[in-house]
Amino acid sequence: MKVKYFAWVRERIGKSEETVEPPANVRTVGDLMTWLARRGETYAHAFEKPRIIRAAIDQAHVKQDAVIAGAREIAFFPPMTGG
Amino acid sequence: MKVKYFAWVRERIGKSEETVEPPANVRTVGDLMTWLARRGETYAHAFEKPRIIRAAIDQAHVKQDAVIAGAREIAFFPPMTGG
Amino acid sequence: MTAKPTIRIQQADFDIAREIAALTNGRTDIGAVVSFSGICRGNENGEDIAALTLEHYPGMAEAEIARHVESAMSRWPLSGVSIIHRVGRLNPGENIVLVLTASQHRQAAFAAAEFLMDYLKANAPFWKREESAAGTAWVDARTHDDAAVARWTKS
Amino acid sequence: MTAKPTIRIQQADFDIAREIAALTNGRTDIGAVVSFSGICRGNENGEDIAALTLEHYPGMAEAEIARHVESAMSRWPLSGVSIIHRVGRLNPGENIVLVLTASQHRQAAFAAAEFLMDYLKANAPFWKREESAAGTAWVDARTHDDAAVARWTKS
Repeated sequence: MKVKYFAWVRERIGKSEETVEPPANVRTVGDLMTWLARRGETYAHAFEKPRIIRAAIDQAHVKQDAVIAGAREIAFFPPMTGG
Repeated sequence: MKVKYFAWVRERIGKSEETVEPPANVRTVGDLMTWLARRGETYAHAFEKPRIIRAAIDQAHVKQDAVIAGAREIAFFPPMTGG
Repeated sequence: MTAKPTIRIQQADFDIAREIAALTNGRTDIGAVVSFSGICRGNENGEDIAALTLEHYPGMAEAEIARHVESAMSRWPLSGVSIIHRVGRLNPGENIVLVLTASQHRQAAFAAAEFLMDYLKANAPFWKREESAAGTAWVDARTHDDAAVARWTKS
Repeated sequence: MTAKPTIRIQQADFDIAREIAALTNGRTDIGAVVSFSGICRGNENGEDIAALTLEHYPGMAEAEIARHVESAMSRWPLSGVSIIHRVGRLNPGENIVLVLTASQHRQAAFAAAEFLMDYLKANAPFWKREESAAGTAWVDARTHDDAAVARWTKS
């Protein structure tokens, strides 16, 4: 599945998107953040406070317990500051 | 004192302003309407429902019991419909 | 910083972009500008309107608007306010009134613009006369305009 | 009649007068147009801001805005809505966002514009980064923006 990062999540990880293949036990958005955080220092930094990170599955806001099965695109970003 | 009329009050009376000298027993805005209403048919028509007529003394909204002594300009008009 | 309010009563149309520019140009302390334009509708309660004629009480109209602008400025932290009210004969689709409010933050700009429109409708000495196929008739004041004003005295 | 909403995300500035004209020209059923412009301030919490850079999530940003516009149209009788959100680097005094709402009556136009701004602030995937003498920093979300959204779910 494709994973996208925005704002300081993107800056900390150092890339704006990538394709990942998490194992089957990574079921939810929260699981995916925990799994991504173990990919290295930059990821650990980006996800050090997972509760403040927002997520979207296929461009719709979701909570951290949302199931990721079937998702084409999952995005992680800080709280929004538009408008 | 000068009296001004606006909108359908003006149209019914047939003039936009005039100078009047009511007797001393005409103390309030309400008294003045009653007194004006006796000046003729057009006035009687304009003031036939005095409770819906609004008034201003020297360009400030007043109630019908406002005292007219000292007023330079008194205006009568229907409820406002601007904006 | 609060700029001196602009209050104009005129027959001519207004240019919203120019009025906003006059309020904001050269300033970097304004975060929000709200504009309200009231427009002459071509149909009222199912009846086609050919034109609207607006009459006002010169002198008092400007004074009432200025009084309400001062009141808005004392309630909300506003950077500037402009109000332009047209008078004379207006066709459907033409502008009637413009209220512009500027502030650092959006809530103040929105609240002040609504407050000013509610007060203008209920208290500013303007009167509308409609022309339709049935002839000309003075527009009746709507009781819900008085209700709209009443909500500002509760807060 | 409700015109198809205009939703644009662009680097270029917008022209409020042109956007209002696009919404109202040739129509005589609109009685009220409310515009909200959000502007880049030169000072935030006492610190001078040199510029703001806006990042967005292409695709989702447009979809979120469209979803909120639909929601506004189902809540209020709107004649039209236009929303333009700029992205990229903006200097103090420059426009950031435009929300335009048109309706027969002013209450609907005001309420819908406020609703749309509250939702844009809290839910549309845009992020601001500020440049100041201290360097660059991502703007923190403000908790009162979430509170502003919450009021619309009570009514």
